[in-house]
Amino acid sequence: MSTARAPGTRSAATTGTSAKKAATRKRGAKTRRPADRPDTGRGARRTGLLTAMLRIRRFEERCVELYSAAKIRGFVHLYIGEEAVAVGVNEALGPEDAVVSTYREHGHALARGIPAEAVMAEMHGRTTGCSGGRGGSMHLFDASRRFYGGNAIVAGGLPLAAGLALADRMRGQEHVTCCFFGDGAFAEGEFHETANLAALWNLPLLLVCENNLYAMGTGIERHEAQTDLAMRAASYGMVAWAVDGMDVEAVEDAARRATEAVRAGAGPHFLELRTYRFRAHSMYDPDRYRDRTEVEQWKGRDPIGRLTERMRENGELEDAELARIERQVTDEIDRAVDAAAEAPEEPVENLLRHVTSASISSAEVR
Amino acid sequence: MSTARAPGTRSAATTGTSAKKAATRKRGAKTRRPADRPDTGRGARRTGLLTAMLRIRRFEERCVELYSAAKIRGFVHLYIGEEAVAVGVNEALGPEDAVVSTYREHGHALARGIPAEAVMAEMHGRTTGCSGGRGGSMHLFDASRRFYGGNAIVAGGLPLAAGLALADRMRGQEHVTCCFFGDGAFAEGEFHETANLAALWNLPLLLVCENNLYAMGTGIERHEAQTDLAMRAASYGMVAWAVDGMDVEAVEDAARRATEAVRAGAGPHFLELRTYRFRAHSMYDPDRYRDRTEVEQWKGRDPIGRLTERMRENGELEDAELARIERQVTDEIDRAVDAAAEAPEEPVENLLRHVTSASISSAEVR
Amino acid sequence: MAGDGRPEERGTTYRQAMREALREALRSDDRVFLMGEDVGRYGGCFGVSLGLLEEFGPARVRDTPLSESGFVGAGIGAALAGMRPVVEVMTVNFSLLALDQILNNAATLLHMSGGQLPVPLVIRMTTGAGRQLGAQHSHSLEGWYAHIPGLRVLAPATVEDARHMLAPALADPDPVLIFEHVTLYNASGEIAPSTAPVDLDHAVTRRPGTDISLITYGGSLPKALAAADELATEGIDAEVIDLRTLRPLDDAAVTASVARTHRAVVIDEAWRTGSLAAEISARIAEEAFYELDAPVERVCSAEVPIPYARRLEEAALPQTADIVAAAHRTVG
Amino acid sequence: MAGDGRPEERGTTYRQAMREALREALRSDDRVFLMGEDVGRYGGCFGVSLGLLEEFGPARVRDTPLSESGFVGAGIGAALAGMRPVVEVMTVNFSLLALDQILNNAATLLHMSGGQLPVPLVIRMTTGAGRQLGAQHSHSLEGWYAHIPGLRVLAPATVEDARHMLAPALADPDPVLIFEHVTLYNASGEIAPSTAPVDLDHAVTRRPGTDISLITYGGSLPKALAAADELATEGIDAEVIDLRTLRPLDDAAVTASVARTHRAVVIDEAWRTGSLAAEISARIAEEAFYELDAPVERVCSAEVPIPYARRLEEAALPQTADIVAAAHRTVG
Ligand SMILES: Cc1ncc(C[n+]2csc(CCOP(=O)(O)OP(=O)(O)O)c2C)c(N)n1
Ligand SMILES: Cc1ncc(C[n+]2csc(CCOP(=O)(O)OP(=O)(O)O)c2C)c(N)n1
Ligand SMILES: [Mg+2]
Ligand SMILES: [Mg+2]
Repeated sequence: MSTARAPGTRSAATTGTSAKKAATRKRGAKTRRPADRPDTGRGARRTGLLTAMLRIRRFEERCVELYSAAKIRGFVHLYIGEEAVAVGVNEALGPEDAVVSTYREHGHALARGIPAEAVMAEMHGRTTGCSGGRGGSMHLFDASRRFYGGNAIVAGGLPLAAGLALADRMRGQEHVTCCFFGDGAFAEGEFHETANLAALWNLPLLLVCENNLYAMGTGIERHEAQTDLAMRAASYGMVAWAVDGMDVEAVEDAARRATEAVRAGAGPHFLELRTYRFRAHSMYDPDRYRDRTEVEQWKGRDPIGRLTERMRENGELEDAELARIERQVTDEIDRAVDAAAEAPEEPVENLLRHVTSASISSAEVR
Repeated sequence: MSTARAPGTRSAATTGTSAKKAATRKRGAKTRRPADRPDTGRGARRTGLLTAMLRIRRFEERCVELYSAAKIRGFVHLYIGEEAVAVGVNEALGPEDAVVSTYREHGHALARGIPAEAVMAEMHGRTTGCSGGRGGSMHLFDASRRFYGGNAIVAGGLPLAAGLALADRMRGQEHVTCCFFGDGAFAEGEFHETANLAALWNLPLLLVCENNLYAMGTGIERHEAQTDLAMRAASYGMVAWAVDGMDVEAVEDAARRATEAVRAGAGPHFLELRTYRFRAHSMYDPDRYRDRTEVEQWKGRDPIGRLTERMRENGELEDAELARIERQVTDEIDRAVDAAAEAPEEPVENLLRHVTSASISSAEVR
Repeated sequence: MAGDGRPEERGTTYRQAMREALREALRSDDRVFLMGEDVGRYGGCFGVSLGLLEEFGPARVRDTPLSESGFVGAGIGAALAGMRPVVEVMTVNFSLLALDQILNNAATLLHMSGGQLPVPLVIRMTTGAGRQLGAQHSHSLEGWYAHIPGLRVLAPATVEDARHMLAPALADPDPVLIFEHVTLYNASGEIAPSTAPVDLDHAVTRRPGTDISLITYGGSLPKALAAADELATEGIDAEVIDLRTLRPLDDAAVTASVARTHRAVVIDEAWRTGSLAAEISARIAEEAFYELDAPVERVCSAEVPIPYARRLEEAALPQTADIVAAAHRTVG
Repeated sequence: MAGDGRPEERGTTYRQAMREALREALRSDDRVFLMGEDVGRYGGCFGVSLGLLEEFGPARVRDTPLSESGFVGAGIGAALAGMRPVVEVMTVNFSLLALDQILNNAATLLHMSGGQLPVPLVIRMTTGAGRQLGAQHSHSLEGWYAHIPGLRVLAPATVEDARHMLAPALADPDPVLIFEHVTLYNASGEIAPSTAPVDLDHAVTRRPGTDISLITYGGSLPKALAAADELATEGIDAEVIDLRTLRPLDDAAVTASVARTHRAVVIDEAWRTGSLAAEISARIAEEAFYELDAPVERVCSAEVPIPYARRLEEAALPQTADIVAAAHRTVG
């Protein structure tokens, strides 16, 4: 983790800390750890991280198959390679915190705890989907988990996140709003308007920039004049760190520290997660703009592979255990796919439902 | 002049230089000095600067009278107090350079050499106005002087300026595009999108931020998280300097050096001119949000007063000479007002002219 | 200005009525807050919110930086989190910078989330021309907003509506846009002692009549009423319908009027092509085709960026004389 | 892909036709350049500009950062300075972020400057729904652009128009917007050997007929033609008018057709309220009122953010069956 500092910023004096050391001194972490994953030591925690990442990976691999089989349609953006970001950041968030995401959000949604079944059904356009089938891959929502979507306009979620944070603060609630967005979003005016608002008003906002080095086919050096995004965020006077986004524990550590600071009233924090997508931008993308060796190099840093190795080295993961996790995850996804296939579609008569809060089912669709 | 540096920027190593020293070593200045103001030494140059500032001051004072008399209507934003910026910057520009301005642009227009008569007629809504009477105070244009207006959408001129600069570069022309905007514009997304484009593409753009400490009634500390604007511009990797905007020679010096660098291909430069408007935001503004002593303090730094004093101290300005300049300027404005009052208005039949290049006068107005 | 909070009396201006409505909203619901450029210290660019900062403090009367997309989006987020924000975009001219947020988030989140995320947000802005502000500051784009499913769009045309539309707008669980015509702020009128909130689902007949229906809203209402007076002197009895709510449109009221009068003129300050007037005209033709004795007339702005010069601006905008002339064409 | 520059032959796709038009423009005028997100290295988000970067280099096929307002505004500035930019906004959905630049600068500078500053700019974007892309990626907002004085708005609906509309658009001294319907890119058709540029001032009759006028444009043209075929089997002879240019509208062509058929159905994928279809309907009522034997029908999208689920999306959009049904109502 490196700390960017620009003149006159309030950047915290955070020094590089190994993930291992940091993991032993998480303050207040317990209160925010989901009940189903008790703090039974490092091995168990890592198993949790691994399971969460594998769930996303296998889920999306299945999506590819289902897309080819035309069970899923629309635009689908895979998160494969970036799982450490969603999983690591989510560790730092509690159920009362809010999350705002992008169109590349399967990972965020699953890490947040939205059941694979609800996400899969959504992608099948079924009423049991987490958006009732109206959203699709790019528009996953779950109000009960304060998961505010799913935004297909690049940078469009950022102002919204500032507003959620503002409301929580005005109501005296110590929640954090976490907003994910890409390196490409950094060039949009909306990012800058939001960063200024957040820093000016000292909002409890965690800005999580998933810097995967590309905005569609445009490499960051061709879309950003200055590619050190953490430094640039720091120029707003907010704390900003660049973090290895391929190391789930490094992500978790940085996210915990940032979230705690935000929650304590230290104002918005910015995390630049250096990561990479292993697949194309979307299912439509022939991926002609990247060097194969670059892709292969990054695959060598696969966050799942790295955590697996680390656990093996430390005797925290047996082959049988890994197989069990794989089976568990696969079963979960199988069930999700089966359920989605059998779930009902919204009747066409209900087309106009939810246009306004008052609009009920109606046969008059035109 | 102070140089802002952020990590990783290409900021030039410019040191504070007294205006006097700088004035003696202007490179290439002669080629860009308007023909009617020959380089006959410091005194004569200062007389030119003084005349230009006085022209703007007296012009606008007359505007206030004419506004009260309902000869001028619409929104009118006065530049009084900020004259050193327009005049100083204009010294650095040649006739082939382009200028993009704001709604507070009488000063920019007059400094650029648009005759007072054309500006005054425009504000009277006459066909002899520099926009044919269709623009008014906020929309002054003069294609022959590459003065591209006059934009009433805050920050709306910035992308346009980047495009002018891009076109000049693509066509191999060594012109500079100079874009004026306020501190308030800095918060708009369009500023950031433009800054990124300009730095990324190394465009020949001079960004002139008139930091008068207020966006309408909102003080900069209440609209910017980080008020050191030059530092923030530097975070884009462009050279950025903060300059005393109440000292016309300091402005001229900084503008010359920046313009030369831009012209030489060093990419966009950013000048933050620290200045102040002595009058209210517009004719509608009761100016309730500023401390009277703050206003008075800044009036003590009146750029016209400061230059006058400096010239007197150096024996470069006699009372008679000042009186002569005042008379010259007043005559010019008198003539402009008289001409405007007598100039024709566009016949209503011509309402639809200039909607498209093909649209000619037409009686059918609805 | 009724700064002491006494119920307002005769002679209130539209500006004061809006302010009183805001004050009441801020007093009666602590989820309500006002946010926008210069709403606080400056008192609102048209003076609407003067005094509210002093009364409610900077957290609830919140000055924003110039960043329309940012603070409108923030209003949407705050609404999602349970607040009841009133966001002021100074004028419709600047609202284009926030249009993506309004269309793609405010209007769409409820449906896209399968009903999970209502956005109880009110956005106010001025609209219209007539003050020689030139091409970039004279737009009438409320018709664009009326195109968007999921929004409610209001146009208070009278002092009473200025006073009593905000409360029901804030009670609406979905986003509501309020367009205040720039020429109305100084209009004054009486406010009945009753404080009944306006019925946002229905148009209102401002003047009953039998010979022709003048259908309009917002800043054009005074012109339509003046035209009706003029027509009356010629023995033409015009009915004046104030749409009040531009989305959803009250078709029944329009159709019923046209069924009585058999003639209609629609007055709308937007550019004619693609105006809301086109929609009204199309609906009348669809729903009252066999009632019509003459083509529906539209009186709109000329298709030109509104010019600064006074006479050109006047010629570009719908005027009372234009309405009278259109009525003549319809009747004649 | 006709990468070798041979004149195209039978079986060209709409995508290839657009590309060929761009290639020709880039070859024949060095003031022309293409700019937008992913137009270069990626080859265009829908593959339209594939290969052009290699042929013309990064200065003339220019990838931009994600900053719609910034690069559209830059296109305007470049046009002012004598270039002939073709700016691609990936889709109409993102164009909202640039709408201020388009309305307040591109469309307005000429008039506001008293005729001094024409803006010879072409902006291309995709529009429309039908690919299950959900509420934020399925807009049909070309009607909004058709509201703006100073713009010319085009909707090429055929492969030939995709091929031959760009040249006259670039020859226009004023800003021109080209809307390419997302479902058309894979459409294929023949291009006549003649390279006559399209007449941008006139609508075109795609199918002559005598009983009813089906008036449409862009992505709805194939549906209207299919409906006409279906109606023909019932003995109803429908005329299909392709507006081609959405601003300025070719009133004469529409009126002439309606004067022959006395019945009209307007098909437009936008939401019904405030659609361009409303404008067409209003104009028909204004200009051919006494020719009409039945109310003008509109077939538009349901007033709902376009849902993802396939059947809901289909139900939301105008379909051939809806057009046939509307025709029946008109004729019946
Ligand atoms: C405003 C806007 N412009 C363009 C697009 C098309 N688009 C979708 S994703 C994308 C790239 C975004 O890159 P980044 O922010 O880095 O996120 P990533 O896809 O890499 O996760 C683009 C250009 C869009 N959805 N929204
Ligand atoms: C996009 C936009 N939002 C709001 C306004 C209204 N407005 C006009 S000037 C102004 C303040 C601008 O401040 P600044 O950029 O500092 O320039 P200054 O007026 O101080 O010269 C505001 C809010 C506008 N014209 N455009
Ligand atoms: Mg990216
Ligand atoms: Mg200012």
